[in-house]
Amino acid sequence: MFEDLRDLYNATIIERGRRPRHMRRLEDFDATAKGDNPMCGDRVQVWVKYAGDGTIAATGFDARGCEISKAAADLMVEAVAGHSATSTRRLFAAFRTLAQTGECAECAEELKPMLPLAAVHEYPSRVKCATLPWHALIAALEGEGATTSE
Amino acid sequence: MFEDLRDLYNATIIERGRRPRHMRRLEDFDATAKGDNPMCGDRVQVWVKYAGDGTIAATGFDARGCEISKAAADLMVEAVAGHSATSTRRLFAAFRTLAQTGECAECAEELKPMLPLAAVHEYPSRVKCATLPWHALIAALEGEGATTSE
Amino acid sequence: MNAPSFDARLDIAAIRAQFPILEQKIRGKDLVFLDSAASAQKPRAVIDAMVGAMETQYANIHRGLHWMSERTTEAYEATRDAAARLLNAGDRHEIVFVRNSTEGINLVAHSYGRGIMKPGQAVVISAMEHHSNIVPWQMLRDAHGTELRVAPINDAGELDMAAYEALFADGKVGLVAITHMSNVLGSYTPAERIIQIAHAHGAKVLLDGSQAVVHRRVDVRALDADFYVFTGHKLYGPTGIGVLYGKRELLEAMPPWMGGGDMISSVTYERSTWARVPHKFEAGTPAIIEGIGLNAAIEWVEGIGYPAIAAHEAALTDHALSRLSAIEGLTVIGRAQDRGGVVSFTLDRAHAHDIATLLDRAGIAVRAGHHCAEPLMHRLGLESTARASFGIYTTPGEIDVLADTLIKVREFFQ
Amino acid sequence: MNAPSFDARLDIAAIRAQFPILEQKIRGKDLVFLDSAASAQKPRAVIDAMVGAMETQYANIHRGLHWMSERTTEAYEATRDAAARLLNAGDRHEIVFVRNSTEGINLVAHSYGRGIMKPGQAVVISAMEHHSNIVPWQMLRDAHGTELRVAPINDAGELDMAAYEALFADGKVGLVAITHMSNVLGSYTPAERIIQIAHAHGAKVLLDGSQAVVHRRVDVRALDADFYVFTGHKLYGPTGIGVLYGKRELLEAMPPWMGGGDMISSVTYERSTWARVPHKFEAGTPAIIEGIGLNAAIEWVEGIGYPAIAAHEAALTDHALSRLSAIEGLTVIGRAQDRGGVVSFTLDRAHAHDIATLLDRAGIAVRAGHHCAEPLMHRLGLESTARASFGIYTTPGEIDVLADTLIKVREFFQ
Ligand SMILES: Cc1ncc(COP(=O)(O)O)c(C=O)c1O
Ligand SMILES: Cc1ncc(COP(=O)(O)O)c(C=O)c1O
Repeated sequence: MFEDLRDLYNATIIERGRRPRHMRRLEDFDATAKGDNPMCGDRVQVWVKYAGDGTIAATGFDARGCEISKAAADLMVEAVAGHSATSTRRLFAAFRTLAQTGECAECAEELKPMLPLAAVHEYPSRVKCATLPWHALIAALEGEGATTSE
Repeated sequence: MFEDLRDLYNATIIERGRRPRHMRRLEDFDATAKGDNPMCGDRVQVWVKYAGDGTIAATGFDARGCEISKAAADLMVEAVAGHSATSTRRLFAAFRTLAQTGECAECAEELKPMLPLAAVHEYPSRVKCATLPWHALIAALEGEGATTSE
Repeated sequence: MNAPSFDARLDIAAIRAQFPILEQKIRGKDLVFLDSAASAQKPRAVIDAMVGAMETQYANIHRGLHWMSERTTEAYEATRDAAARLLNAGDRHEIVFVRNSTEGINLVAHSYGRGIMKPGQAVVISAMEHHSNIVPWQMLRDAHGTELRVAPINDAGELDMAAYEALFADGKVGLVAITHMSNVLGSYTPAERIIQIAHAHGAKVLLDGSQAVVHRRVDVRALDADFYVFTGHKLYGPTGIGVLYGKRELLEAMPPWMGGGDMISSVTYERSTWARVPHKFEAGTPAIIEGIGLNAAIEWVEGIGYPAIAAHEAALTDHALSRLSAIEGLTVIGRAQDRGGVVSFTLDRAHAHDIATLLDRAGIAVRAGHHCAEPLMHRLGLESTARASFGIYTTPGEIDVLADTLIKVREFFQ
Repeated sequence: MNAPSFDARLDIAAIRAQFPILEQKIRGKDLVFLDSAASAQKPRAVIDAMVGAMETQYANIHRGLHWMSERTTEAYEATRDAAARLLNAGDRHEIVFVRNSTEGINLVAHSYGRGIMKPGQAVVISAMEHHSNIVPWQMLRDAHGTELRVAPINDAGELDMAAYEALFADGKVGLVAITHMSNVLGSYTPAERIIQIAHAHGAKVLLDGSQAVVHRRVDVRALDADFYVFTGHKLYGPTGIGVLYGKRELLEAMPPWMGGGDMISSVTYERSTWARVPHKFEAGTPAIIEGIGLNAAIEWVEGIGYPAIAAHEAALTDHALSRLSAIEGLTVIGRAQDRGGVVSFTLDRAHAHDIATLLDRAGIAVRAGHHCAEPLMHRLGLESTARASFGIYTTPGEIDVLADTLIKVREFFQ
């Protein structure tokens, strides 16, 4: 009955949503921020450790929310490894476009693993589930303690 | 064009509204109260002097408002002369019925001079113009300083 | 599965025919609207009343001396009588129009809270309040130095009456603000006892009737409630209009909250004086068209009658509880004895949002999340639930569709 | 009598046909509705938008994951874009939905006034404010220790700019709250200069655009206004919905006012955190259907266009001024150079209420009284005036009916 929903709930999302690989608090971190989606109660916290050159060495997260937000957070961690704050922001912009439109024009290599989230654009109220961890990550990089995705 | 309005704006109302006989502040008074109609800005103040037996010896008023409210105040002064607080309240009840319905069943002698105000019941938003001075009078008798007819 | 006994007095098909929206298809499927606790659909009578007001007699009210204004004032003020009748208030002046329940509670928190309560006094809420009945009291606490106390609930989702009563021991409680029916658990609270206990300790009581008034006859005089709020849009009425009932002597003692047109008796720069209650609390042009729509909603509900409504919804709820409980991996949240037409649940291996998205694809509208009751979720040890809620127009067949579809949702996430 | 030059761009007959109410008869006479400044009539487009929302897509918004809720959220939030466009705000987050202008002003008086202003600072209003822009500042004064200063007007009914500027001399003024157009005199205020002067002295400015936005294009960025309020029902929209524009950095710095659902980011009993602007200021279920109606009203006004509206109303006003001034014993109140479609007047030997009652018998709706501006009446040495006010649908012929009837009113009271 829900076969068309496999678009959204594909194998990657289900796997990453249920058994995220990076869902852990970093003991040793340089920045952290929380993100709230006040409309539905999703919440995520992100921890970041920088390398000597200021790029992201490691990211961990804790999430309370649906499969989509957990999967998005988990894939994000891998995508941003080694990136500077600036290029992370650029990745987020591209990811947001992907989540909102399903398009990833001239898709950066790092974003390709995110393509399983493309179908979320057909579910407008779920787009924020996918972008919430990114909002929290950006808030951490900018030294803000908390953010919301309303 | 307005001939049917002579019901309301009859000779008595026009005369009493324009040249009220009792529109004056009592220099020597026992009680006073103001009445406001907040919806339209009408305002009246009433002064009362009691006789030795507690009945109303004299009443004066000052009014800011339309012909109807002035005429009603002016006629009221005559109607309540010699009355106790209780019988004044009774007169007001009867007058209110007159203003709201046009009826004055078993009409008290003192109220008959008020009959020219009967047509006000056809103009619902004007009923308060006619009752405002009475509200102020009752407030004065009860020792309240101010009232409103909303 | 129990055979539900649906009330023969209610002709649901005829009722449904009065709701134009129920004919809509969602993605080609019949709409199964199980989100009435968030906001109910509007019957034709309400829509027509609003349209009629705009097409045949509209003008601003209270200050107009012309025909349109007089007619509109009458129609709007008739709603005050209707609301007084609905709640069995003794006096139409005890009905204050507000935007929604939230504004009604904020009005009391500002005007009664800051105006009458003293710093050091306490406000009691319960562990199952909507944010609208938590945050205003927090803000009062932080601005005015009152204390905020929370009456706990038991695991069934019922108020713990012994613990509630114990909160009064030190004599500091000035006000109790408690829901009359939980929007998450469906539990009714024992309003009469709550009020008796509070009054015995000298405290006033505000009941949040946002949910209760939709399902059950409310009698503020029998309850001896000091304040009662409800919101029009959940009672099949328009958005933008709600009601605060307050005992007259309380409303009269309270300072006004918002200033402006319509709430004054006279204005000079030095000093203004206030209009009588309820106008003292109604600043500016009110929600006129919505007020007129609310009157139609109240008359419509009265026309059906609370006994029939309550019986229908009780049968629906029993049916839902029995069908949903039979689904493997599904947990119904809240097992109160006395409950209204709201059922929250969780499902193994599927987050509430994901459930809602799948149900939506099948044309079924439910709510998912914390339902504006985060502290309650915390108490329950949950992040979120899915919630199905019922209106007069809900049918047992729709509940069967829900249950059958939930079984498929569960398979999908297997 | 001048020959009015009516704008050929406006097909008034076609516009009138869009207002169902204009077909009504009052006591057998054609309705001549000259009370639009109190509240405007609603075009079919607005009525249809509200009905459409209730019949085809209604649900509570912002928190729903289902189709109806998503559609309704989109439609409601589109109004924020429309309001931002109407006012030329830079950012849709600067648009806060309120019930009406009165609530918008109260919000600023509470949140900016008590939250940001310091006791001892002053608020400047003008001598021609509506009660809604007086009383909240009085209440702020009395609760918070700010001062209230009144900028005088000249006998033509224009703001006295030298006296206004002098109010800033001691550096205490923190906020100016002034009408953009008087609802009694029709005068526009020179908003740009008002704001420049205030800003030069470090004060913020709130403009009460309740009347102005109906008649003239408003550009909050060109004006550099800090706050701007208007009310939907005067802009041909529904009751129950209005707009507060605030510069983003101000809104962000301001504490919330009402607490409840939708305005929070997270809630625990100890502490809640707030949603981003504008949601921080929008507690509880909003006026959803009314918001959707307001969007239709804004689009409808934009469709006609402010140049055509302003030209039509200017011609109507010139015509009215010339016809009314020619009536013996009639005095037009207010002679501002720059004015909108509102004309107040008095008549020898006839009180304004009596005028209104007679006009009403002839099917003509005007307002009479103090127009919620008692201090202005006092300044003018008047008790009350009668007021005719014009909308897009008003015709020169209706003004002729008014003038001809006023001559008869005068004879009646001779
Ligand atoms: C200049 C002005 N300000 C404020 C208001 C108040 O508007 P509302 O009653 O819609 O809040 C009005 C209209 O009544 C007005 O004309
Ligand atoms: C129990 C309860 N209280 C308060 C509210 C708030 O109602 P509103 O958003 O209409 O103010 C709701 C509904 O959202 C509710 O269910």
